[in-house]
Order: sequence, then C-alpha cells, then structure tokens
Amino acid sequence: MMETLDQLFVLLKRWVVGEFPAAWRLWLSPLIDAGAIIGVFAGLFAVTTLLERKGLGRLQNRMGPNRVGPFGVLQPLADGLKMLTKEDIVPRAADRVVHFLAPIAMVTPILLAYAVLPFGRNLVAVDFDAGLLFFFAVGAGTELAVFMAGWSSRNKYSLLGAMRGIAQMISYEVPLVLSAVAVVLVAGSLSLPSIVDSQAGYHWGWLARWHVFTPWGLAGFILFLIAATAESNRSPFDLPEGESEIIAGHLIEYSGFKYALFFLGEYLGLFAVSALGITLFLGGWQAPVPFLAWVPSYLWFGAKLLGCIALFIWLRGTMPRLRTDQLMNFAWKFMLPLVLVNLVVAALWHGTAAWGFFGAGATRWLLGGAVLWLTYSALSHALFTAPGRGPRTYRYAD
Amino acid sequence: MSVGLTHYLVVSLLLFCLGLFGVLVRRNLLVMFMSLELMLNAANLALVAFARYHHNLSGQIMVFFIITVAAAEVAVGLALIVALYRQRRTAHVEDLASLRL
Amino acid sequence: METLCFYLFAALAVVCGFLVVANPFSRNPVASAMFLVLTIAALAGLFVLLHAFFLAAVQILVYAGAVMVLFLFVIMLLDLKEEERRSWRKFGLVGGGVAVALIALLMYAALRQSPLGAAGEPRVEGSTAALGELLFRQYLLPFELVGVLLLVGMVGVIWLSKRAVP
Amino acid sequence: MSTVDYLELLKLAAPETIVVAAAVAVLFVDLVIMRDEPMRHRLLIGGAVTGLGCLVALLWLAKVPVHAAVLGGVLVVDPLTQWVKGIVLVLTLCTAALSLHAKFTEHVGEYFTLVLLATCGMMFLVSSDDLLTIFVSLELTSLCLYILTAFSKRDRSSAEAGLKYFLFGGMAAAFTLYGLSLVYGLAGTTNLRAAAAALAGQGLTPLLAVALIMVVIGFGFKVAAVPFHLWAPDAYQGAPTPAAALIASGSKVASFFVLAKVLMLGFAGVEGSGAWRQFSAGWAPLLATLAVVSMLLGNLAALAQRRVKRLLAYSAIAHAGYLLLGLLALANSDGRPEALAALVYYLATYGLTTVGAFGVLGVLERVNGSDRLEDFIGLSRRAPGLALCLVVFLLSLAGIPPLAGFFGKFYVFTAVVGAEPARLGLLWLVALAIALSAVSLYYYLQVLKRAYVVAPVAGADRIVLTWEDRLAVGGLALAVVLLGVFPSLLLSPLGAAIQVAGY
Repeated sequence: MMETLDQLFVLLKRWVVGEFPAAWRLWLSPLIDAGAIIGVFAGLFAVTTLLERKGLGRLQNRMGPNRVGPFGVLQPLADGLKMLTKEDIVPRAADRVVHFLAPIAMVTPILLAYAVLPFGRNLVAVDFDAGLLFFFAVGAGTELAVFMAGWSSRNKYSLLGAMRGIAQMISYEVPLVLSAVAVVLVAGSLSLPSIVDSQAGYHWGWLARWHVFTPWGLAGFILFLIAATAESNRSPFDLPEGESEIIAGHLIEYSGFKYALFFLGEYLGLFAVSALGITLFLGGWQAPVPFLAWVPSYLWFGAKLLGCIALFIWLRGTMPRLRTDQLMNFAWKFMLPLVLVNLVVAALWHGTAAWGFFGAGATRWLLGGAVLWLTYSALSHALFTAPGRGPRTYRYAD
Repeated sequence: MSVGLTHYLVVSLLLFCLGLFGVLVRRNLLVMFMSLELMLNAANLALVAFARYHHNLSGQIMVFFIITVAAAEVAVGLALIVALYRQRRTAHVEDLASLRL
Repeated sequence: METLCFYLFAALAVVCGFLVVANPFSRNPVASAMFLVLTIAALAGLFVLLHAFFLAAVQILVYAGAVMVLFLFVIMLLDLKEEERRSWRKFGLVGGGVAVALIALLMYAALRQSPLGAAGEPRVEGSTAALGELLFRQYLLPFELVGVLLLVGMVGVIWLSKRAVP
Repeated sequence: MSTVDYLELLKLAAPETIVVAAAVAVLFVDLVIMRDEPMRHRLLIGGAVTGLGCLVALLWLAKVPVHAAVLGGVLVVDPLTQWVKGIVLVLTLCTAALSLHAKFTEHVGEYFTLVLLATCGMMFLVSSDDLLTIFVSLELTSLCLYILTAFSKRDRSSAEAGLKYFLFGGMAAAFTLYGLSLVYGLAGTTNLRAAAAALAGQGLTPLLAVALIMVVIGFGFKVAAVPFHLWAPDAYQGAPTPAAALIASGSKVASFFVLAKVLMLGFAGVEGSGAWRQFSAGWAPLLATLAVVSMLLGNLAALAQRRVKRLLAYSAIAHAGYLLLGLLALANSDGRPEALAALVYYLATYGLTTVGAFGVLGVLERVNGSDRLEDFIGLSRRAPGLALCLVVFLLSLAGIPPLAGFFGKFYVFTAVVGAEPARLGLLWLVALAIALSAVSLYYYLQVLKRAYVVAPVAGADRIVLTWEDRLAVGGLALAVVLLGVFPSLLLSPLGAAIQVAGY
C-alpha cells in the first residue's frame, strides 16, 4: 500500500501514457513531465510569495498581507491578476526583440534544469549520465538573460545592474560548482539519481548517510547555500537588484507580465538550486530516520524544500545587503580557497574510506573537521581581523 | 537519406568557412574574435563526428581540450582589446595603424 | 526523427553562424554575440545527436556560461556605437566572399572524393566514465598543461586589463 | 587500460616541471616577498630565479640522459629532443639576461613567469608526438607570447602589436587545429607516427591534401613565412625588445622543430617533390613555394626598412625561407640524419645570433630611446665592444665565414642539394638562396656602415655597459664565433643524438 503511494505519480503517468497509441507515447511522456513540473513549481511559487511576505512581515514586527481572503491567502492571486493586467511598457530606445526575449530566456533554462532533478524515488524526468553538468550548463543561460535585460533596456542603471549581476553570478558559480564537485568525487557519478542512491542507508541503524553529516559535506553544504543565495540574487546578495542603489537593476524597464516572468524565474531558480542542494547533501528524497521511511519519498523532498525556502526567507529578513567589493572579496578570497580545501578533504575522506580500525570514523571526522576549521580560522583571520584589515576607513569621504 | 559522417563534415566545413569569412571581412575586433570561435567550433564538430563514426574517444578528448584552450584564448584576446581601448578608445582593426604594415 | 533533428540543428548552426559574421540587419556586436550563442547551442544539439552528451553539456557550460559572458562583459565595458557608422567595404566583402566560397567549394570537392562517405556504423558512446579514464591516463600530460595554460591566461588577463598605474 | 607510472613520468618531464616550478616561484617571490623592494632588486631577483630554473633544467637535461616514449607518444624524450630543449633553455636564459634592465614594466614577476611558461610550452612542443599535446603546447607558447608582446603599457604600439599578433596567431591556431582534426579523422589516432602508419599506401587523398595545406598554413603563420608573415614586423617592433628576442629565437626554434616533426612523421609518405621540372604533389613543393617567396620578399623588403627591429623582422622572414629549404631536405629519407642535424644547427646558431642582435638593440634602445638606423651612427666610438659584437651578429646573419651563420647555411644548402643527388633538382632553390644571401649582405652592411663609417654627431657620449650586458652580449658573440670556427662542437653531438633517436 505504502509502496503504491510512494510510486503514485510514476504509476499514474505510466497509466496515462499507456492509454494513448504507441506513436504518441514518445512525445507524450516528456510533455506530461514538463506539465507536471511547471504546474507544481508555479504553484509553489505562488505559495512562496505569500509565505515570504508573511514571514518577512513577522520578522519585521508587522502583519504582512491579510486583506485578500482569509489571512491573506488569496494575495498571490490578486498579485497575479494585477501583474497580468498592468500595461506593458517598452522604452522607446530599447532593442525591442531582445527586450521581449529576455524574460523568456530567463525562465526557459531554469525550467530545463528541473528535468534532471529527482523529486522522489523514480520521480525524475530524465536520468541523464551527466545530469549535474547539465544542470549547471543550462543554469548558465540565466546570465545571458540578465545581460539581455540589462543591455536591451538602454538604461544606465539597467546596464550597471546587469554588470553587477553577471559578475556576481560568475563569481559565485565557481564555489557553487566546486562544492558540488566534492560530492561528485565521493559519489563517483554525475547523475543526480545515483548521487541520491549513494546516500542511502543508515549508520548504526539511525544516522542517515547523508553527505551533510560528513565534515566536507557540512562545509560544502554551507558554502553551497551561500553560493546559491548569491546565484539567485537573494538578500544579502541582492546587489544587482538593490532598489535603494540602482533602482532594481536590470529589471528597471520591465513591467507587467514580463516583470512577472522575471520574478517567476528568480523563484524557480531558487527552488531549483535548493532542490539541487537537497539532492547533493541532504540525501535527496530519502527519509532522515529509518522508522519514517514509510512516508512517500516526494513528501520528504517537499518537506526539505520547504525547509530550505524557509531558511532563505529567514536569511533575507536577517541580513543587511553587502557592498560590491565585500561581495567579490568574499567570493574570491574566502569561499574559493575554502571550497578548494574542502575538495581536498573530500578526497581524503574518500581515500580513507577503507580504514577499519576502531574509531576510524571519529578519527576521519576529527581530521577533516580540523583541517577545515583551521583553514576557516586562518582565512577569516587574514581577511577580516589581521592588522590593517579591520573596519574600513573612508579615505575620500571625510 | 540517413545522416552520415559526410553530413556532419559538410556542416563543419561551412562553419569553418563562415568563420574565415568573418575574420577576413569584418573589421570589428569583437566580431572577428567571434568568427575565430566559429572556426574552432567547426573543428570541434568535425572531431566529435570523427570520434563517433570512426574509431575512438580521442577526438572527444581533443574537443574537451579545445574548448578549454579557446576559453583561455578568448579571455586573453578580450583583455588585449580592453588594454587597447584604454589607450585608443577603439575596437576597430582599421584604427590599428600606428604600426606600418 | 534523428534525421529531422540533424537537419534542424545543422540549419540553425549554419544560419546563425552566417548571422554572426554578416548580419544584414544589424552591425551590432551584441547581435553577433546572440547568434553565436544560438550557434553554440545548435552545435551542442549536434553533439547530442553524436552521443557526446558530456561534451554537449561542457560546450554549453563553457561557451554560454563563460566565453559569451566574457564577450558581453567587454561589450558592456566598451562603447561600441561606432561600428554602426562605418560602411561595409564592398570590395573586401565581395573579394573575401568569393575567396572563401572558392575555398569552401574546393574543400567540399575534396570531401566528396575521399573515401569517408563509406564510413561504418557509428560505434563510440561518449560515456563520462570512459572519457575520464582516457583524460587521466593517456592524456594526463596535456591535462596538466592546460592547467598551466589557464594560469597563463589568468596572469595575462589580470595584467593586461588592469589600469596602468600612473 | 594500463596504469600510469607517475614517478617515471615525473622523471621524464622533470625539466619542464622545473621550469613551471621556477615560474610559480618567480611569481611568488616577486608578489609576496619583494613587493616593496626597489625595481632594480626585483629585476635582479626575478632574473636570478628565472636563470636558476633554466640552469637546473639544463643540468638535468645534461645529467639524466633518458630515452623513452610514454603515454602512447604524448611525451617522447630522446637525445635529439633533449638537445633542442637545451637550446630553447639557453635562449630563454639569454632573454632573461637581456631583461635585467627592463624599463617597460614594473611587473617583474608576471613578466618572468610568462617567459618561463612560454619556454615550458616550447619544451613540450619539442617533445611530443601527439597532435593534441602539440596543439595545447602551441597555444600555451602563443598565449604567453601574445601577452609578452603587449606587455609594455607605456608604449602605445605594444598593445596594438599584441592584438595583431593575436589575430594572426588565432587564425593560425584555427587552421592548424582544423588540419590536425582532419588528420585525426583520416587516421583515427592522435599519434603522429601511428597516423602516418594508418595512412601509408593511400597516397595523397584530396582530404589529406586539405589537411596538409591547413597544417602548413597554420605553421606558416607561426614561423612567419610569406604570405603569412604580416604580423611579424609589427609584433617585433611593438614588443618589448627581450620579448621580441624570445619570439624571434626560442619560439622559432620550437615551431620549426615541431613542423619538421609533423611533416616528417605525420605526413610520411606524401612528401612529393619540389625538384625542377619534376614537381609532384606533397608537402615538399608546398614548402618550396613558401621558401621561395619568403626569401624573396623577406630580403627585398628588408632593404627598405629604416627601423632596425623591422629590419630584423624581415631578415627573420628571409631566414624562415632558408629554414624551409632545410625542411625540404628532410623529404628524402636517405640523407635525413644529416639534413636534420643541419636544420637543428641552423636553428641553434640563428637563435643565438638573433638574441644577440636584439641584445645590442636593447642596449641602444635604452640609451637612445628608439631603434632607427640613425641611432647606430658612431656606435664604434661610443661603445667599441658592443659594435664589435654587432658586427659578429649581423655578419653571421648574412652568412659570412667563419661565423656560425655561414656554416648553418652551408650545411642546410648541402643537405638540400644532397636530398636529390641524382638530378640536382633542387639546385635552383639553392642558387636562389645564395643570390639572395648576397642581397641580404647589403642591408646588414647598411647598419654596420652607420656604426663604423659615418661620423658621430658631436656630443654623443660613450655608452656605459652594465656587467649583465657585457656577459650576455659578449657571451653570445663568443658562442657565435666559436660555433662558426668549430661547428663540430654542436654538429657531432647532434649527429650522435639523431643516430640514437633514430629519425
């Protein structure tokens, strides 16, 4: 019974596809996948906007939206209607074609990235040999979209915002990919379902074998989260769209439905990269403890995803925005060395997997953790507390 | 008509010649660089096709290297353009005339 | 199906490639860059048809993600309105076109006459693991060499694009 | 699939590894330790580390004789490649010595790093039989040289020269790559010897001809043979003088050697013939054509130059013509060892002479601020030793006995004539080359005339030479004279090395 419930969507799709003539099936199967992904995650987008506004409101000691529907739950609907009915304004000097294509170029690659993510047991659209690489490859498309938006608007703030955005995305893509590479190294595969499989099982019958419970996995997950926050342009890394600095950056000349598409694209990107983090470090759709393994896998995945989203909302409500130089320094001088050391630690972890003596696990944990901790403290000392690196003095502002 | 090696090679050849045309005719340095990329990509396509239809994976490895090398090369080329632009405010081949040919 | 995909991607690659070098509607480097992205994507599609999945992903990742972004960044840094004001040089256009067309014809003739057409069935599968084996065994040395090359690129680019200290 | 013996590999690639290590060391020392020191010290220390790296690599080459091909021809180490690598290292060492008074940059670490990494690329270029490795190392060398050409930010022409070099070099790389990919496609292997074996007996199929032409075009750009020479004068003139010396010497040695290797090993069986009235298709007639136009245009255009760097560039183009003749002699497998020895001897002596000439030029540039012919006026009185060295270098370039350049040309021409002993079919090429050498004497003497005959303008004081200048330029002049008087110093070990390597 639970087995059927776990495979509900897989079986459902198989049944639906089976109802159609054989010639159609080749086309129908991906279409159903695509439809399901778009439906589910667009719905999640609506829910998240509401959650975010509510959550931020609570963090800032106010109520959040509460006018439309009971407790404001219909607010996303109202927002959507407003967006759709707004006038679509295109600046006269704009490059109209590129301006039109930019939002599409933003959403399409992100939707493509969902194709390789496993949302549950057997619940993946394409089990692709180089799935992780594919994810990052299509993710690169969003940078082009940001450029298209910023450049085609012919607005200096747009261009500045786009430059900031692209510089930020490129810089943080390096630690993002490298922290994922550590997982690839240990799991020995680029395919996301097999990465999830590599985290199956439990130590001593209760501690899940998720990568996040290893020293390199923990460090990698934290680094991954930071890089993912920056990749999806969220606070505290929301400089490209900083309203108070460059009036929303590359989005400045967008309104109505196109703006909504950008908005959708950003949230979809956030979900996708969270889902990737879950897949890589948090055991994907697997249950954290064995006695809860009967709960359907997609529910676990959904729960972890919601947890990640909550974390991002919390971060947004807590952290102030960074300055550009801080942003770049943080990526190149702090995260990059740390993530490289993390890669080495992961390699050592993998290399010492055969150690069998008593306490081997603890030794490996302590060794790896010590290396990472030493690197972390050395880096933070050199960058933030060493003499001459203290609080910034303003030479020209006096 | 089924698609064979020759088809891929014809596409690759066309791309190579387009790239060559671009390098020879265009005068904007950026577009010339893009044409160079086109030429390298033509070689990539030929290599992948050869690797598939003929013998072994070495061709694919070669493509892997070429992509990396091309990226480094483009970075250096664009840095050269930036360096030149700092001096002359131009990215145009015809303005590169302070050295007599 | 595969034939259809081939012609689709091939046509896309060649047409976009043409628009990169000689776009009759726009002389703007940005248009060229956009079409180059499409060409690259079409080539990645052809790679997939040739079962080189890993390379297809790398192609998109490196070109669309890094190389093109570099181009676009430089375009944003420079003020390139001038291109539009310059006229095509008719002579160069025609001469270059004829010369390149001749080269293409000659190469096509060479291709037609060579024994490649009878090449056997496709065999090789570009599995990531097999590529990795080859890369880290037989081609270990060039792999290290590429590392050195990237160092050169980094040092050189930083030095070249840095503003000269007065 | 066999596993790799990493220690063995490290031992075989030790000289290159040492050079890379030295490069990283220079960068580290200059950027971290010497950060706030005065320019002079930074240059000295950077040069010292560079020189040390080259010397250790040279010592290793001399002391650890190895003969092996590993990883399926990706790395081939034999006595001949050891010798050529040694020559490249010596040329780098001289370049580094000439850079000790560099005024074109404050970024010493980056400069020496790039010089060393270019050398590393050249060394791998020399010792690989693998298409892929050849391409990657070619690109490594080229990238370093592009950056070095554009290295001077003070000089307005430097960035422009770098860009031109880059454009031509990029096109050359694309051509080479397409040619190599066709070779791979036809043969199904990336190893040169295996490719030749796979293609043996087919003769020159049309597609192979296309591949051959593309490879030759690509390398033609690299070695600055006419009609692919357009970048050379600009790059030589715009580049900082030591960088130009490296482009003219080390890069040329490596490019010619690898071209010889590609043609000799990879295109074995499609040599063809460039003999008079007996043309048959293959790479020999192709090279013969390039050689003829290079010699003609290089020598004639050099006559019209007013700037010595451009003059040296056109002279380099002419010398590329002579060297192409030397490659031509390799087409016939009978006299191949002698021809190869002659080619390497020519390359070595030409490299040393050119670096020397650029060294003199560098000193003059430092004093006068430019490289016009007029700046050479009165050199014999301002700096007699330097003028004497200039005489040695220029006369060696012209091919006057008993200097090294003469014997280089002599052996190459003999090899070319001997390549077709029956009918002396290549004699017409040699005759042309000798005639044009006579022409070349004119423009070299133009420089010397100004140095010795024309009276100096009043007020031109003596040029003060530093000890590094004396050491580098004097040493090079001595080497050129010695190798001229005793050519067997280099020729006989080369002959032995070629015997052992078995070409």
